[in-house]
Amino acid sequence: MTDRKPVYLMTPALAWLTAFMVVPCLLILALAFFRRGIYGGIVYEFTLSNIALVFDPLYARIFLKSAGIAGLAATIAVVIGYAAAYAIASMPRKRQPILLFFAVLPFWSNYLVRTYAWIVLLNREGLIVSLARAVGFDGDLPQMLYTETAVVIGLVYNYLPFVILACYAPLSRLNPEIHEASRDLGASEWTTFRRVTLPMTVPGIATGFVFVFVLSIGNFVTPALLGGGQFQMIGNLIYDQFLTANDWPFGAALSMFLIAIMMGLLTLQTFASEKASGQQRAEVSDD
Amino acid sequence: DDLVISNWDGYMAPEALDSFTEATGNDAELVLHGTNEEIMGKLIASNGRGYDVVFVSSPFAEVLQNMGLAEQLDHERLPNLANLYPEATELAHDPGNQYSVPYTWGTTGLCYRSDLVDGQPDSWQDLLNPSDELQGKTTMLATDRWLLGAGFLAKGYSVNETDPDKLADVRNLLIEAKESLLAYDDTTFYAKLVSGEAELVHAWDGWCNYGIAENADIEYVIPREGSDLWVDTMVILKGSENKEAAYEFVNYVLDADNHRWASENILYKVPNQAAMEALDPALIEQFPNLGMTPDEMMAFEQLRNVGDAQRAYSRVVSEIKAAN
Amino acid sequence: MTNRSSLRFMLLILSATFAFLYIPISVLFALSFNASGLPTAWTGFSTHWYGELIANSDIIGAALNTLIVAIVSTLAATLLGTLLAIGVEIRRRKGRVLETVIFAPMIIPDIVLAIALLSFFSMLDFRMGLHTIIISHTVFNLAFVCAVVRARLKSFDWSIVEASTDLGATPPITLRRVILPVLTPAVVAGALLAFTLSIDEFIIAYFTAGSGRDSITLPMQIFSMIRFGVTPEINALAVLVMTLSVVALAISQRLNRGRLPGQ
Amino acid sequence: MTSTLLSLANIEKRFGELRAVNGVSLDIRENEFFALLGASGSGKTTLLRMLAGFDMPSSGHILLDGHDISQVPPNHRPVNLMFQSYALFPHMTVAQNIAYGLEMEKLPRTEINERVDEMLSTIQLTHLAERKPEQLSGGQRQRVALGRALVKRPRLLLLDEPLGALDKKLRGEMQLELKHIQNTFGITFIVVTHDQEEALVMADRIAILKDGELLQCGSPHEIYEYPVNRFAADFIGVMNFLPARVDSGALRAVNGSRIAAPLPADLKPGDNALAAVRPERLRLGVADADNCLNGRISAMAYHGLDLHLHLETPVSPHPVMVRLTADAAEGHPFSVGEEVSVGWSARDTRVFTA
Amino acid sequence: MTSTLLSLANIEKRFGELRAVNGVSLDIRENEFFALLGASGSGKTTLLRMLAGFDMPSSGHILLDGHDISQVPPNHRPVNLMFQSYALFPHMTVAQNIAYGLEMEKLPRTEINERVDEMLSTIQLTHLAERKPEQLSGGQRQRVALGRALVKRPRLLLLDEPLGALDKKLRGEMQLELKHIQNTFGITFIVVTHDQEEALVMADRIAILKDGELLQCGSPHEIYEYPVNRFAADFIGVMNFLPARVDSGALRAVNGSRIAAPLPADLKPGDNALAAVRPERLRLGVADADNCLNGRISAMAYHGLDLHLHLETPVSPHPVMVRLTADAAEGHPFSVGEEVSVGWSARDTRVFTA
Ligand SMILES: Nc1ncnc2c1ncn2[C@@H]1O[C@H](COP(=O)(O)OP(=O)(O)OP(=O)(O)O)[C@@H](O)[C@H]1O
Ligand SMILES: Nc1ncnc2c1ncn2[C@@H]1O[C@H](COP(=O)(O)OP(=O)(O)OP(=O)(O)O)[C@@H](O)[C@H]1O
Ligand SMILES: NCCCCNCCCN
Ligand SMILES: [Mg+2]
Ligand SMILES: [Mg+2]
Repeated sequence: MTDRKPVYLMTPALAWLTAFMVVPCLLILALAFFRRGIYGGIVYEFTLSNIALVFDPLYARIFLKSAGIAGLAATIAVVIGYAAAYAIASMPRKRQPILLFFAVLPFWSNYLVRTYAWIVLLNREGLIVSLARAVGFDGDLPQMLYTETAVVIGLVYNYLPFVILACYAPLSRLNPEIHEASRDLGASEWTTFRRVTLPMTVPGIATGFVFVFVLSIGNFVTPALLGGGQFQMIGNLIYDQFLTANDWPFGAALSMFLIAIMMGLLTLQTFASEKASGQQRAEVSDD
Repeated sequence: DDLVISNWDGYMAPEALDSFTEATGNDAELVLHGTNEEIMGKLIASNGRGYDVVFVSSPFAEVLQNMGLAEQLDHERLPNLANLYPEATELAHDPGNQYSVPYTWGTTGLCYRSDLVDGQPDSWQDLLNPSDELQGKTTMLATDRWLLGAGFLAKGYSVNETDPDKLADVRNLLIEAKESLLAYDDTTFYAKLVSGEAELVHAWDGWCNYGIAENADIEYVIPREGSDLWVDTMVILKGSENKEAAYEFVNYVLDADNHRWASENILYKVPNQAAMEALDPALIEQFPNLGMTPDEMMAFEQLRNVGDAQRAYSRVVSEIKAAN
Repeated sequence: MTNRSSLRFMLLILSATFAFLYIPISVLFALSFNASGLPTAWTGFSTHWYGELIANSDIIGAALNTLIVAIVSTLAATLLGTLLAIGVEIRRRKGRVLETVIFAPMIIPDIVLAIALLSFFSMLDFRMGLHTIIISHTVFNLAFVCAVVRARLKSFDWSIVEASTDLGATPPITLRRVILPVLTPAVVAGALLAFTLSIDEFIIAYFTAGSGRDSITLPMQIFSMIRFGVTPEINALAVLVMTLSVVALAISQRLNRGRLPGQ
Repeated sequence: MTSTLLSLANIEKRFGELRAVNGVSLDIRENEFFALLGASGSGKTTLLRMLAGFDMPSSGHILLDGHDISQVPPNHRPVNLMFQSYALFPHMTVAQNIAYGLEMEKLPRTEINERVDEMLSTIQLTHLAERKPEQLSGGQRQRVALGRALVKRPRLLLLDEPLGALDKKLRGEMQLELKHIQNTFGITFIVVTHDQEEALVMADRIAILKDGELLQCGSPHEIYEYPVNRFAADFIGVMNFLPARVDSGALRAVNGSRIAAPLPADLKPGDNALAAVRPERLRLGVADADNCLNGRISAMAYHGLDLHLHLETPVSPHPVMVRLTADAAEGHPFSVGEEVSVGWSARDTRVFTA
Repeated sequence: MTSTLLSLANIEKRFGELRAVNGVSLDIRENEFFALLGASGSGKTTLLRMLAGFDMPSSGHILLDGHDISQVPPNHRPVNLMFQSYALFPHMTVAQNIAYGLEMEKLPRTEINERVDEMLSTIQLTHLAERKPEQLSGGQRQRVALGRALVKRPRLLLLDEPLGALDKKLRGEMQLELKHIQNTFGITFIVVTHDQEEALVMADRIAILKDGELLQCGSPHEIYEYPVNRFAADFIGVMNFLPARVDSGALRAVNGSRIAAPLPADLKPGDNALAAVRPERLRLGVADADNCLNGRISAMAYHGLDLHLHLETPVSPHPVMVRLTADAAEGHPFSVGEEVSVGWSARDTRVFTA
């Protein structure tokens, strides 16, 4: 019976995913093995050339570059977001939902609106520069907008609440006595954090990191607006294949590549976070 | 069912649909697309269903035709085609308006702040290899065909060039140009000019006019190496279930008054002789590029669907964007 | 954790984070009241743009559509995703895992999912509209909810589930009366996340929307307006949305005083 | 009244390599108070979990009223478990925790309230009915766990260390209450306890587990007085062991002195053996004792009601323990180093193979 | 060796309305083994938590070596606490849990490993060193918690029910080990236990808490033999209480019979009083007893080493309990309903105000 239960909890979601994700996506991704027609469209003729093309160093470079930006954004977001989630979780319990609410509220405006607000802040004639001028600074300020930094700021900003939410979940009910036990054994707050709280909340951190990473690597609005279109994320590349170049087979091949790599990373992450958080298979069943 | 029309935002007179309804009795709905690519993707994935008339740039109209999604036009039902300039009925992408009707046309050139830029820029090199004062104050269009177009024109190649060596030349040129660029931008470049963030931008003529409207110091110039001739078209979809009304709509747009009215609202040239002749001269004064004649424009090559070479184009653009 | 200096440190972190979160918001707040509407200069206080907004039925309609999509897909995704997370964790504890399908919706590039769904729907001759956006948003939202809830479940005390079963509860009752209440903070976090994702999502919504105006969402509307930059009405709308959210929260607080989600 | 309620047939539970429960067969009778004793880690909790239905035996069968219940889910077994770790619902108050099981039975609200109130007063937590578990002391939590299981009045109640965190006073009261509930409602109890006295006093029968195996099962008197082997003898109560050898029908201690004792049949001359006698069976002086022993007091411990002497003797490498009543002790002002003689009778001596 | 290590001056801890600890003043001496006894919920854990530094007293002071440590954070107090709920680190193995505190002291790795190994063998978990807590039995977890605190060898070690989940055998061994560690390393222990025997045997001094207040503090003998009031007498061990009245210098039971006992000075004629005598002080027969009592056996309980008789008597509404050694019991084959006479001496009688 304990065997049947998880299945029927999962069935609705799995059915949903099968109908509205697995089947449609397989149909599209299968195109990776066919040829692009001269004017776009698909010629149903088996080929591995699209797959082969993915391994061109150019795409590897783009992949690494966007993974670098996404990784940096995810790392920064995780640091800030975890700290904020930790702070929220250490506030009186009845305040916590309100704090969470206000942490996500800005993100119920609109992505473009927020991104433009950053443009207003960061541009050469923008608020930050004006402010610096107003307080008497008249040196040259480095170009902030249309740089990688701006892209990272934009990504961190927009995905920060997701990290806060992901980290808050496991932090919300940590047993305080475990924290106390560590203090009692001579650990400072910081050491306790590093050796006890942090490892126990690795699942939340990993989840938050994954959120920012996958959302960033597929983002094209922020690189376009805050990066001045000078940085190409892998998501952008895929988008271009499907829409601009009308090259679905290659878009599908790139997508498969991206999905495969991310799956690999995620499996690693699950594995690592389970090790770190002390989760283990509770028993070795004999079946 | 309502007639469903997809167009860019602000690319028709705001009341155009109401007056169409009033004039023809057909209910119509306007939905918006941000880019050619969006609406193309949507049409291809849905096999051309759901829309009756779409506004797309000419290479995309060609794709719709190639994929068999565009309606073969019955000229009988479009009497107002007669209002078009003769040149506009023989455009390279669709001679004889078999499946598309030109809505607007124009050139791609340089839009700049005459009060900030020294002298009058007159070459693509002024954009690609700007003077010291202009370093970091230029933008280029981000869409692949127009981005490459600037390079092709600077090099004196065809804007539809497919020779790999020439493509490589252009790639190198554009990668170098990237150094001095503020950003790639094909949506808000005029605003950057207005705010002064940018001083010289790669622009479509009509869109430069939006800048001129806000700041009279902004000017438009076609570099001496030339421009492309871009054409935005109306396509009736084969899958349309309201063909009657769709024809009526296209015909309605081609009406001299209506098309003029559109031009005055959106500040783009329309290929409608009757409309252009009736255009308010004051407008041409304020926005000189509205005064360009079909004759002058026909000197320029149109962007065409390049078939398999599209793969190479995409790759080159990726190389440019990935360069640092 | 409760000593005073660390509390002060926590407050410091919170203030800094909230400052970061709200600085751009205050900018657009200010812009929405700027008479000229241009970000370049302050030309005086005006509620003009709010008037424009109210008069713009396209934007208001799109905003309402977005709200419908976000709410319905959040509810569906929260339900499906939470159950999925619980099921997966129970199963994982028994040693078998099927992670891939569950991660996939997060990783699949938006454009692939968008095109795949549209092709799929039109292949089946599915009528498209708000409902197809909702279906599609539920796909990725449920994966995000599932991930958040799972992060919490890793430190869940499963013995209370056994206790509940032992006391005679059927699995659905245990779910409703024990697992879900204890998971509430995580479920609320997951729902907030789903709502936030949905409210901003553009590509998938664009492709799975019907062709009429009645399934245009706010991001679709705004993205298509991008060539004019962000117009001040949109700033006004953003401010309005946030204000209404706060008002709604305050009212719900008042209605069930002291009883908050997550308690 | 002695019909069998529960039968365990050759139950085994493996965790990887480890056999936590290893071939246990056992019958529990209707309305019996059955105690499980065993060292920490001997498999007691694991056994209870299988009875409650949370773990499947790796092999073997569990019959309730003669029906195999291995496949019956926990919520359909007329069996309740009080968890060693309490497993209280953190989001419910004390009263809600206790009411939960009754609500599952869909009893009318008034009856639920009545029984919850009754149980609260039984476990003496009426004043804390509205508290959440995290605001309770350890013993209070344990009582909630106990109350939550008891209030269901199942046919078979499994209690994993039900009174371990309670002070003696309260434990005594709770023990009485358990007995009372058992009699009133005819519930069969299986109780894990590490408190042997509790087991000896309360249980009808006791089972001793060792490393997952059933060592001995019997009445408290049997277990205490006739342990089956050295381990059982040592595990329950205190036992003095004297190494010995069987020598032509008699038992001889290491110093050669004879130990009068009933010899088990399976001991042959030349075998090594252990003579065992409980400390309370040793008396001061050797008058009419079958066995006697001289020793030097190496330590003394005051236990309130009695005094323990540790004697160094020539017959054992370990000190021999003597338990004197306070009464007896007060007659002699003992001091460490003093020599004393003690005696005991043959029938108080048990002999095990070494 | 009797210098004061820790002084509590009027410590109070409130949770809202509740005074969990209420004006406790206490001195703990260097190297002392101090036991805290008290009913469930009496404030024992709360007191330890204040000593460890997790909770601030609502008022009062804690002095260690004469210095007020109220503001010293837990990690800078030379004090360790073993938690009643264990609070093991779920993500660390048994060995890592134990090593943690030593790593905090930045000891060299080799020394850490050595001490961890040693501790693992002390707590008999060497074979489970690599397990995670969730794979341990209740008693095994408790031992890890104990080992983790012990291995630090602090000046003051606070143990909250350190042996509560262990079987008697292991508990005995652990008790010896605790004593041994205390002697070897000169650690001061404060142990919360609900096992009175443990407290009586091991502690140098015992404090009894009741509802957050300190009731009595003294040596085990003092506490057992001279409880300060009825509650203390009742709490430790078993006590028979006989209601009585002071009547011109003598004490009279409810049936008018005289009770020979030393009278406390503060009792005046006419006062209500309680005479108290421990069950093991009652002897069969009345030969040379100062007090005697006839009763009918209402219940008998076999406790392994002794036999408890419950007598219905005319002097008390509650049954009077008599504790006979197995030896004494085997002489008489008692049966329920039988009439017996018991006697006890005046010096074994305590008198409390009612
Ligand atoms: N966080 C809290 N909030 C409110 N009351 C509490 C809290 N912690 C403890 N109490 C109450 O304080 C009193 C003392 O609790 P404490 O844990 O000190 O008892 P204890 O003597 O350790 O009992 P036990 O032997 O059962 O562990 C109890 O009545 C308990 O319910
Ligand atoms: N999930 C598990 N995985 C691996 N081993 C386990 C697991 N649970 C229990 N064990 C092991 O099985 C053995 C029996 O455990 P069990 O909990 O039944 O002991 P117990 O008799 O209840 O002990 P205690 O009196 O200490 O509670 C122990 O050695 C324990 O370490
Ligand atoms: N891979 C699918 C993720 C969908 C989430 N898109 C959200 C976009 C927010 N701007
Ligand atoms: Mg156990
Ligand atoms: Mg306690």
